[in-house]
Amino acid sequence: NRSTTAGAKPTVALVVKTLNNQFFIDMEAGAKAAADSLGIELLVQAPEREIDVERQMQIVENLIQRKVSVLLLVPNGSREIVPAVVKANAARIPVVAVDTRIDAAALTAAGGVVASFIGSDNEDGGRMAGAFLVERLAGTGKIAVLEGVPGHETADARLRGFRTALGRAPGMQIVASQPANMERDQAFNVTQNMLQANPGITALFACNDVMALGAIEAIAAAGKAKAISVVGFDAQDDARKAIAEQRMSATIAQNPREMGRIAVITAHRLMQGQAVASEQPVAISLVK
Amino acid sequence: MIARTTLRRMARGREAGTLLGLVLLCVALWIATPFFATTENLANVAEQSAIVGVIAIGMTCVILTGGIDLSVGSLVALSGIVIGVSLQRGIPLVISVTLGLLAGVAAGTLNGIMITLGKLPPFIATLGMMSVARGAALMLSDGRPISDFPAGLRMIATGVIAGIPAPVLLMLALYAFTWFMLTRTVPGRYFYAIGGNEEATALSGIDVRFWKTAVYAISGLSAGLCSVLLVARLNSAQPVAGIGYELDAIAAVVIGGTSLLGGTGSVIGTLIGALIMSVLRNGLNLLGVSSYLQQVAIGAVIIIAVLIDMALRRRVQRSPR
Amino acid sequence: MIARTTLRRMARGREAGTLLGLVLLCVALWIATPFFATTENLANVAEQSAIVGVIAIGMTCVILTGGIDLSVGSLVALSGIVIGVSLQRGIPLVISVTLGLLAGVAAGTLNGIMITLGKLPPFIATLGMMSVARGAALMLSDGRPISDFPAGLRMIATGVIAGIPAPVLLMLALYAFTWFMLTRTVPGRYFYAIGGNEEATALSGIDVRFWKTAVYAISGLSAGLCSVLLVARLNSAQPVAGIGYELDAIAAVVIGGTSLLGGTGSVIGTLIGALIMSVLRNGLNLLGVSSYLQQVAIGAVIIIAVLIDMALRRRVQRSPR
Amino acid sequence: MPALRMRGISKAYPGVQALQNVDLDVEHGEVHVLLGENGAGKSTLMKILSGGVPRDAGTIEISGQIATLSSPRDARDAGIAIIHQELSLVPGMTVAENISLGRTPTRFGIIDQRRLVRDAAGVLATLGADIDPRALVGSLSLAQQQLVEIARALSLDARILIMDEPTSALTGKETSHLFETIASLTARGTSIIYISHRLDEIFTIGGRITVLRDGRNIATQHVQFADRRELVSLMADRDVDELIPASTRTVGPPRLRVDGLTRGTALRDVSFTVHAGEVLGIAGLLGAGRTEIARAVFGLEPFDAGTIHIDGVAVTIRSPIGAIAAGIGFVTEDRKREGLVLDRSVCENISLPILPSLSRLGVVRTGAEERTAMASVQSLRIRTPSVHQLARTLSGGNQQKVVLAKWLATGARILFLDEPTRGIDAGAKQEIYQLIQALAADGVAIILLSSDLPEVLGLSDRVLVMREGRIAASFTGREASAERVMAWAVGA
Ligand SMILES: Nc1ncnc2c1ncn2[C@@H]1O[C@H](COP(=O)(O)OP(=O)(O)OP(=O)(O)O)[C@@H](O)[C@H]1O
Ligand SMILES: Nc1ncnc2c1ncn2[C@@H]1O[C@H](COP(=O)(O)OP(=O)(O)OP(=O)(O)O)[C@@H](O)[C@H]1O
Ligand SMILES: [Mg+2]
Ligand SMILES: [Mg+2]
Repeated sequence: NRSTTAGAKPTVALVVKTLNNQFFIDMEAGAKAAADSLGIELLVQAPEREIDVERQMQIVENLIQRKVSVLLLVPNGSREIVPAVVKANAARIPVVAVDTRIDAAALTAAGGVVASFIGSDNEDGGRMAGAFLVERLAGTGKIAVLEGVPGHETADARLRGFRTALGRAPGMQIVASQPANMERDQAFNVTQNMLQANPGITALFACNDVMALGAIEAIAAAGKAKAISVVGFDAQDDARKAIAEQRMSATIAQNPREMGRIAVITAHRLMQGQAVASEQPVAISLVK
Repeated sequence: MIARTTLRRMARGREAGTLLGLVLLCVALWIATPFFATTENLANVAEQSAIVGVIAIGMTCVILTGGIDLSVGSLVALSGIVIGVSLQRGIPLVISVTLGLLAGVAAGTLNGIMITLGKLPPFIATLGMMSVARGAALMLSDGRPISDFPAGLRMIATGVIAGIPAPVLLMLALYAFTWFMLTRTVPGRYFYAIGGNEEATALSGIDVRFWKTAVYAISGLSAGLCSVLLVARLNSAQPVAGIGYELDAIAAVVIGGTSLLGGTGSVIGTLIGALIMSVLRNGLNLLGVSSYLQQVAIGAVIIIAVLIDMALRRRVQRSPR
Repeated sequence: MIARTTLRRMARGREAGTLLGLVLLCVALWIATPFFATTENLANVAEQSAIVGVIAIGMTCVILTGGIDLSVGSLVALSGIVIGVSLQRGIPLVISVTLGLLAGVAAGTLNGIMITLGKLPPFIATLGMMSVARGAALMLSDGRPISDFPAGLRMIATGVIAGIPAPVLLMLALYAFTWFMLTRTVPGRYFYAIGGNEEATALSGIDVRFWKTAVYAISGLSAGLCSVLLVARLNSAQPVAGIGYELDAIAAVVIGGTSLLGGTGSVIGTLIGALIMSVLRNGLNLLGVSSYLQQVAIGAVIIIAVLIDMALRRRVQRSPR
Repeated sequence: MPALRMRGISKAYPGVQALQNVDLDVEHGEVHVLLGENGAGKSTLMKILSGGVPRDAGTIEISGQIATLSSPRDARDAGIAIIHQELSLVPGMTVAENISLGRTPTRFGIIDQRRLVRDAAGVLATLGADIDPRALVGSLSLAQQQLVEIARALSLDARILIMDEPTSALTGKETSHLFETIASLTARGTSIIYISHRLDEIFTIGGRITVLRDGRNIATQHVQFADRRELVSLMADRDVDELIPASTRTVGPPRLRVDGLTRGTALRDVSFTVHAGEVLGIAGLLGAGRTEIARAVFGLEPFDAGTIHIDGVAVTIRSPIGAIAAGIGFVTEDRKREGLVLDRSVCENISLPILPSLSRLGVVRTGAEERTAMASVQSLRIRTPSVHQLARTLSGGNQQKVVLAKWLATGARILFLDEPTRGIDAGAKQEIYQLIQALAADGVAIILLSSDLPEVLGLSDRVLVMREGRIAASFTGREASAERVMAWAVGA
């Protein structure tokens, strides 16, 4: 049986999208803290690239071989990861989805189950950011958008939300929307170029703080810091600092630490054979 | 007879070094963790090696001719999307898959034409194609993944024949075929000849342009086959699939002892190289190594594997023929 | 005299093709959008080309010797993090920056040693280093970016001298220096000779191992310099910085007409190549081209630029001098 | 009707009119000799005939039919085969595969290994070359590779067989075998176009002779009515004294002493001494080990046993750097692989080993560099539009001269010359012989490794004969004769 092969401590695996991203590092920190207090051994693994769902699938498969007790999973692809979840179920390892949902339809179709979902909705966050700008600019403005990696779900969800929010205010028009691949230096260049093409820009929304921080450097370099309000996403430390220094207007906080903490506690309950709620929402908030 | 020559070649040290590297790695992991040497896990590793393993086949042929193909990663995405879109349009499975493979072959052929007629360096032609094909895949799919494929396709990933996962069988079959093609048939020998001395090959009346174009078409085909495996595995075709696969494939080829200058190497070495890569990743996961340390380890092992290989080959070469 | 030879070389078509490509591109954009040909925007483009432009300098030297360096992207991240960590530890700016540059040089030297003493193919040695250095950068920084650097450092990015942005001046100075080094000094000649025929060069009593190691050290240094620019520009050192820079740099070098086989090419061509890349990206942003189409366009232009270059060079070679 | 009729062939390369309105007729079963100095255009003409290089103008008829010959394949289908002057083999493949390249025998699409090897062994046998058809070409010595190249051309059994300096790296034994083969081919009606700078060969096999100079026809005549001296002056457009000038040198103190040099089976207990101002000739058959000596002393190959003294002082040389520092120079036998950086200029090739001395604070003094190069180009009569011409574009012979120039520029006091006149025309040979004499006269110790026996005998103060890595015999220049040397070389 599992407990003997897995050694003294029960092992819980947390597989995130990538550990090159502050968001998941914070999630890891929250989870580690909880794990230590509960005396759980926590394995944290992630592919090098945030969009690499195949590699994430391999990691899950390998951790199933490792016979972990519970799998906490932040899927890189909410449908693509389903076969891996099914494999975990087959190995009688409970799966908990964190931050990003696992596609319900696909999961049931494949006969898989998820013990619980912990997280908040990116589309909501996008809507929140949009609403903030509508209010701040009193319903009229020229908006620039920094998209994420083309075809990348999280960023797309945030963008969808943002667009729906602006849809309600006819005076707000998106004059430029360009990808900067979630990278700071690309965001810098793209912003610089967008400012050239659209001198009248009054606000900028970036699908994550990394890009937002690149953007404010470019805007400052163009001497338009006063004229343009920048909104990011993720509420990274740097972003919070920038907001405090009024170089940036707002960002959306998803509180990854909390997600990590709740995830590990959930794992603990599952190991104890206790029931867990199938939905554990984590508060999302606007930081300004 | 075939077996004998293979053995002789191995003894001559072309694959021996790589094989030793793989064995050492396995032994180390076998000692380090109880989870590695289970039949289940080994099957799991083999299955995971199939994806890169299949592209590495075409890459081996390309590199043997002295070329390189950076576009395979994007071509995996492109032909996957073509399959997905065709199925959405209600085209039958078999035809859709054929279309997907054709997309890979067409893009590969285009690479070949740019290189032979356009006289472009392979690195540049395929770097361009890498970007173009990625863009095309994104446009075809509006950047969204395409999901839910018929069970028939899924079988390719999930099927098990005689206890061996279908992807592994497919990979092995392709390797066996390619090995035969490279060592026992005329086109195979032409690939070696072109890589060894293109001018001399042309002077002996061989249509170098044709065969070089063919080799990139083959690479496109193997990218297409890889994407079939991937789509079946993920039950989804993604426009962002396959990013960075080209480097993994090239690493597998070179770890396998094929020279980037062309003319020398073998596809069997490539298979071993691909296995080394996935055994390593598997082991690091089983050991629960931090994902930062993993990157360091992977880089280090690539280097060490080739170092061993080189050292061994020099030793063999020195000893009198 | 120096100027004359440059002109002669250009006339001989080594850079002419690339230059023509750049001019055509600029004219097209000038017609297509009013925002392109503004002094401010042109300054931007030049500034944006500095980042990749600087790594491409070291890459040119490496490729001239017939090698390649895939690790530069990761080295940019590593030396940036070294600078950041040192500053956090309260080490004075100048020393911190020196440490950052040294980190680049050390890693580059290690590349060189693996290639010369270890006899590793450059592709593999630097592919391994690419992964190792990235992992190291992530470990040093716990994966978190390091922010808020002293104004002194920021000046490197923000400073403007005689109306020209400081990064552009730095880049131009480095190019001028390298051009001189390659064409007028002994080491430069050795780099060309090694790339042209390593064996003959060794037989002529040149310490090929030393000079090959040196060239990778140079590449590491230029990665370090690039990271200084990047850190100053973003006011942040990131462990994930520089991903994919190696391909951009190599593209710039080859678009600039340097042969990946080594032995022929020029750093001036590389500068033009780097400019083509950033003019293109800038133009696509100004035109507001869809993100997917952008990738297609970038790939296509890389290919077309080199096609023009090749065609022109052949023409020039045919006509008697 | 002749087997081949070429009319008004012209070809221009950047800066050079390689061929201008050249005619050539070859009869069935004739050995037609092409003569000309380096750069006269012989190889270019033959490359055009074999479809390797497009012609600017001119027509070609083969047994009366107009032939386009736009590709190597065309030429082969028209029954034309060529032995290239510069070896064109695939090093990574076996001898057999190289010989059958492009015509690999197959059964049901699968390569017929047995027939492949059998056929190859057959052709090699007719040449009396004992080379394992399964050996990798890259592992063969230059001479062995040349035999493979010849075998490949023979295996095509063509109607017109072009031989561009086939013997340049061969010794007497293989050469005579080749001539027997040629005789039997012509008997069967095969026409042969033969290019060589070794005039005595021409008189043994030649039918008619066509002389080219600067890409133009100069004369065509039958070999019986030709005399050596006349031919040479026709080629050179000036009188050339073919006799090797008698040397009036005083041999100085020992400069290089090698004792018991041993390396595996390639070198076995080799000992010799060269004095200042002495020319030491070393003769031997293929693979006898001559090149190996040079490579070992020059620090390219580690050796198992043996000591080296220079000017009486024991030295250990681990690399060419050490060798050059010790005043040793080495003109290698394979100019393409070991001699030249083909894509750099003549000037840069010559200055390569001495760059530091031509530079100030690491900056090359281009003026001084060009002067050095120009001086060599003149003194060695190197045919090139300018010193900035790429080495690649020079004719074979002129490339060889550039290699020589490089080593002379280093001012080495001990000079290994491995096949120094390989592929070099009579006039240039003369100049090189005089050069060797002159160098010896001002005290350079010269070790001459050559397969050209007259050259060895004519130039050397002493002659060593090598066999299977051993020094089999030693003669003073006076004692040495072709018969005796060959007798010892073959071990009879
Ligand atoms: N690829 C090339 N590019 C430019 N010039 C060339 C090229 N090949 C030959 N030439 C020039 O054409 C002329 C004829 O060269 P070719 O090789 O035919 O001379 P050759 O008679 O064979 O001399 P050798 O006896 O030394 O072989 C020479 O001046 C040479 O420099
Ligand atoms: N590049 C090489 N690789 C392996 N073996 C070689 C090589 N060159 C020569 N040999 C072998 O070394 C021995 C001596 O060859 P070497 O070239 O010194 O003979 P040589 O007297 O110079 O004759 P030649 O130079 O005309 O071939 C022979 O057995 C030969 O086969
Ligand atoms: Mg010739
Ligand atoms: Mg020799």
